[in-house]
Amino acid sequence: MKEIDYAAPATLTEATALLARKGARALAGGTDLIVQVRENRRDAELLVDLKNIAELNTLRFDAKEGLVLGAAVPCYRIAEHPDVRKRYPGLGDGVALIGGVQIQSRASVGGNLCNASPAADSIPALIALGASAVIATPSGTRDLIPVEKFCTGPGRTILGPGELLVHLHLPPPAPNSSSAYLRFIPRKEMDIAVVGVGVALALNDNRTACVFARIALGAVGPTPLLVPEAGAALAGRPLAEADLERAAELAQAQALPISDMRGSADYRRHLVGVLVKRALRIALQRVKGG
Amino acid sequence: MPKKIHVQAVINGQPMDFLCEPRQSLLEVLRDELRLTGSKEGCNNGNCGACNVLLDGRLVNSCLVFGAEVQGKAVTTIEGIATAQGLHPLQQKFLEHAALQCGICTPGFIVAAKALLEKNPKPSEEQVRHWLAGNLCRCTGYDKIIRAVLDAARLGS
Amino acid sequence: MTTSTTGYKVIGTRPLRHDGVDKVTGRALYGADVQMAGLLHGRILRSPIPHGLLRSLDASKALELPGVEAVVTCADLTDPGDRIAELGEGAVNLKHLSSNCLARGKVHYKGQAVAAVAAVSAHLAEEALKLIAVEYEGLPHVTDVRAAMQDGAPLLHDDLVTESLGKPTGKRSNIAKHIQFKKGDVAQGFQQAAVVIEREFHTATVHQGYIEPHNATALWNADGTVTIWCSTQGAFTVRAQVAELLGIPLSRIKVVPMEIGGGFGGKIRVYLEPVAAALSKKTGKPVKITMNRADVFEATGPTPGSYIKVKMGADKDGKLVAARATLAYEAGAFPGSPLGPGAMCIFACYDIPNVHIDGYDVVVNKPATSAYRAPGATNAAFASETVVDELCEHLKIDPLDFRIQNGAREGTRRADGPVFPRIGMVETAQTAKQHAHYTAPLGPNPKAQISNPKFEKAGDGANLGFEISGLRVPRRGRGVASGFWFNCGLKSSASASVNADGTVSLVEGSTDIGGSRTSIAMQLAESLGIRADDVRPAVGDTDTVGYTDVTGGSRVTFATGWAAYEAGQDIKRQMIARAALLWGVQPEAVAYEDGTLRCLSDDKKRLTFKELSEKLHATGGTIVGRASVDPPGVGGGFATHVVDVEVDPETGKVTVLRYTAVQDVGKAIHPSYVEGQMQGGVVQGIGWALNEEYIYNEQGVMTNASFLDYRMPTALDLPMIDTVLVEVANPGHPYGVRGVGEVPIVPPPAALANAIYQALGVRMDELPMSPGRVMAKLLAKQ
Amino acid sequence: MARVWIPPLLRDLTGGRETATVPGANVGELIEALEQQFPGVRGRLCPGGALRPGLAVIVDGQVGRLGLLETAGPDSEVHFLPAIAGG
Repeated sequence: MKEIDYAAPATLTEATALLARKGARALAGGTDLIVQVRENRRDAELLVDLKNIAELNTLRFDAKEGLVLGAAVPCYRIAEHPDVRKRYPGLGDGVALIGGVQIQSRASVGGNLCNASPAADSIPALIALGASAVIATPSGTRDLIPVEKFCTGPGRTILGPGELLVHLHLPPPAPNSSSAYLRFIPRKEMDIAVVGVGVALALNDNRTACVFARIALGAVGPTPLLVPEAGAALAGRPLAEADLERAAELAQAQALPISDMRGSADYRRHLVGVLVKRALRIALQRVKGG
Repeated sequence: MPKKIHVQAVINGQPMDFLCEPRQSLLEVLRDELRLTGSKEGCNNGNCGACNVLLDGRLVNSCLVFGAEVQGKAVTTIEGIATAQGLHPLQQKFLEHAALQCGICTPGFIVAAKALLEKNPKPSEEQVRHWLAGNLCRCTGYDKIIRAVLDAARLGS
Repeated sequence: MTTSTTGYKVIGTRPLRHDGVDKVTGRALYGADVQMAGLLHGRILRSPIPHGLLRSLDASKALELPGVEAVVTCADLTDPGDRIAELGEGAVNLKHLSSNCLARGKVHYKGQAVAAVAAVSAHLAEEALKLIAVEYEGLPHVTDVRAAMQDGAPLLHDDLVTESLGKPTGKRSNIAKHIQFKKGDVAQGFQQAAVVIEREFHTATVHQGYIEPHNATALWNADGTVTIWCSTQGAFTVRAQVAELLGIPLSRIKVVPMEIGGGFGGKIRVYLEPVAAALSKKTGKPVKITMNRADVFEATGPTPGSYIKVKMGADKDGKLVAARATLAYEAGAFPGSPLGPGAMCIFACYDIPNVHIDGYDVVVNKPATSAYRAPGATNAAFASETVVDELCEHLKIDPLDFRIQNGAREGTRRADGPVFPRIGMVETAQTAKQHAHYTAPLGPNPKAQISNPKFEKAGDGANLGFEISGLRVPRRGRGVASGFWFNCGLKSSASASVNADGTVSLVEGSTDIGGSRTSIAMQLAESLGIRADDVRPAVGDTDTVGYTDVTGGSRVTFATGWAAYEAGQDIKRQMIARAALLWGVQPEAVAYEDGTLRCLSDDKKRLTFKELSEKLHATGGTIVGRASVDPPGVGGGFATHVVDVEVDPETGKVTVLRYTAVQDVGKAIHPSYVEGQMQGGVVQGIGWALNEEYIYNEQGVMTNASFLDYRMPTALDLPMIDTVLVEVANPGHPYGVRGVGEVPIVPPPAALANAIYQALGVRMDELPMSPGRVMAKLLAKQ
Repeated sequence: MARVWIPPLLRDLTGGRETATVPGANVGELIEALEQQFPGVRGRLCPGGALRPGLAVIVDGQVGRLGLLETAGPDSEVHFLPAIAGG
């Protein structure tokens, strides 16, 4: 690895100032970044360790405010958080799937988002759940960006020099709603998603029809993709098998898979259909079961 | 020569000071600076678990932590598992069950299993397998490792 | 020689391994743990292209970097010329070996070593690599065995012509060698067949996947002697290879085998050792080189990808009448795939009157392949055992009955000619058939289980189960397959000295890759009638123990164990002489039984081994037993495996539910380590079967050179692996030992393919049977 | 007289003969005797005076350890096969 510098600021102000320097990169859990720098896949001159900043370590739920998820909160805290498991199970699904226990101790959802892998396991669920990214800028302002607009390409985000993801905000869940995230990997652990699917849906009061649904796909495009048509097709429907099939077909149509060592484009498109239906069934069960 | 930074940490219960370059991983610091070579490098990218240590009690891959990041923290390595009173039950059970062949992954497995039993003293086989999925062993097929951990858990009760 | 499987006191027990405490406490020293004053760190510059000429190399900028002490290239190794040397386990072309350590004018695969740097830190050495300017002239490449065999394929070597047992073909080709075996008359044989099945198979390149990357530390001392500390399966073969590559006498080199973190055949050829030595010569300081994981995948020897065509026929009674096979194995960049053993194993489980086998060793632009656990046999068995399963299906014969009927047994003539001695093939099939696993119901497909579907482990929803009707659920199948491996004998040495406290210090020459110190010590203990714990075993370096071949070929417990046994006999003779001296009788009047010496003429005169040990100094000094053996009597190993799988028919993902491995192990010295060999072999076979493969892009670059994307099985991917040890004693060994380490990797891919067929009705003909491939087959069928 | 199995790829020199019974107390002598009957065999089996690299001699089912010096009995069966190296 080439020579680098390391700083561990305690405040956001210091952090944004450091991050404005040339070659500066934010370091949270480091489980992606350290490997990328080591293998010359990302350049860095200065690593700004964000784990000492209190605001980035916040994790709290409030029935009115929703969920505030600090960018540096490690996965295990999120996956084990009772409000996440109960109210945002799709996020819990995705976060729990990021790496093994060792990675869970370090990796953060903020890092997972900023790494901007198309296959990131937390992002489709965040998108489906309508999450927004709260960004600190060097001038001290806060920007709010829907997560589906945060990634701009493989490994690229909208963050500019000196800008920093502070936390993610998830709105309070609607009544009769739930969510799910599934991914397909060849093994049972320790793999990158061949396809990931996050869904969130809400039913009407007597739970006979869908009020709204959001579906997002991972690993089938340059960024995680929101597929609005697939979700929209479920609105007003009873979510019978034929409805799920229709949503799956629409999602497949909007997927932009490529062939690589993790799977062919055809196989990925096939999996989108399978996983959309499975994820919807799980979310549906979660609404009905709880 | 590259710039070094001064880090204070508690290593296996012992307060220690060390100097490291910012680019040096905790694994490199342990092995090359502190001569604690029990933590092994198998992949250097977080996929094999051979370098597992406990960082403030949580299981991590020391190849994915910078030495600089452990300032003020406590690190437990394989060298800190046995005591003057003898082997840890996991170490004893690994021996009794022949849960190692070449032994290169063994330190990582023992550290990981220790973290498991501290969190969940009575894990099921499935829970042991899930917890240890981040540790690769190429010799044993895992069978005897899983049995050793389950047996150590029984012993712990 | 009398060989029995019973009546032992030490053999067959399960003592704790002697090196165990060091290995569970992190104290055991492996190659990368070597530290010494003034140590420099070496790193290797590797070719970014799969095929090309090395036009120029300029290291001047690298040498200017402060902290960089030396750069070496092939010019720093001796030019060995186009020579073939016998280096312990097999013949090696030195020109190829040298080019594989540091390329000589040409690169033949992406990742091939081109130059090396020594610097005061590993990071600095890495930085220096970027400052070495290399000019390549790229050439077209070929990475597939069949493409490489075609006329007009890019040729890897200007001087390579097909060798056909010395018959000159004169034609330049990537086909390095043609081999052939014939028995009977296949054309006539197939005419007697009621059912004939012919299929083609492809298998991907796979890696041994040991967790410890290669490493070597070398010190070229001022007196011209070289010491090398490394991770190797054979210290003596390292010494021989390094001597040839550096052009110095053997006696100037000492190789110290450190503890080794797995090898499985991949740590026999040298990669780093001569380079570290050359860097040490230039700098006058010790130099340590370690590979990273990508280097291990891209630049050490995996086992070949292959193309295999198999045709087998059986008559209406289910008797095999003829078999034909063509095997083409990828040697990688240089000739030398394990084609011979593959071709010799492909039909070895069966008694077939008419056989014709052709084999081709083919160079491609991939790393030079090396041995991997039963080299060549797993590819071959995947093909033949899948065809056997299809024959059984057509004949409506139980696949284990078919193996019992057709299995090779004592007196069966192999396709390659020799006749089998006492072997246990049929016994493994019979035992598998009687095993509870084989008759257990496969179980219904999982019922709709409305357990809490939260945070499901696999994360793909396959096993959640739903009440929704019409949903396809995972399907189950069971498969069986058998396998054969020759095992090896080769040379081993041991010496053992008796200590005054009644213990024995044993020095043996086999690097201990999986508990073999203990299984060797147990054989010495058995021969002396003392406890396993009273033998203190150590692995010697090349200066402290006699020549010993590699830890490979499942030979260590067999051959080095035999050396220990012989050393024990040597000690016994000397102990008897001492007792005779003490008692004033002739040695013939002293009996040695169960660790006690007894005077035949005076029953009151008895000395235990320990009591006599205390008297050695007073009766002429220490006793040292020694032995060097090159034993005949190698016993081949057979295995029959049964596996249950569940396949998600919507994704093609295969889950192994239950696995039982039955194996003829001769006599299990330490049953736990025999079981461990079987379980480990099975799981490597499962990985090979389901997900492991080298994936190349169009640029000839491996795209998955990491543990993340190479996808070896994790603990979560597997059930317990049940083992059944069938003990058909090897009549050729004092304790009936057969090698056990290799054959368990042979059956799994075929067993899994056969189980997948039962689950889904599709025949898999390509490895790995990864979810995408299974799904593609399934979709093609629908 | 030992019975030598002619490797299929050498049968161009033996007119298709699969085996030959030849005199000789060891493998070297057997090859010499073969050479008398089938000129060219020696050069193909042992170029340069030793067994071809990668080739093993099997006498009565056992891998020969002495190369051309491996003894063969009057009723021995001799094969020339690829050498086995394990993993």
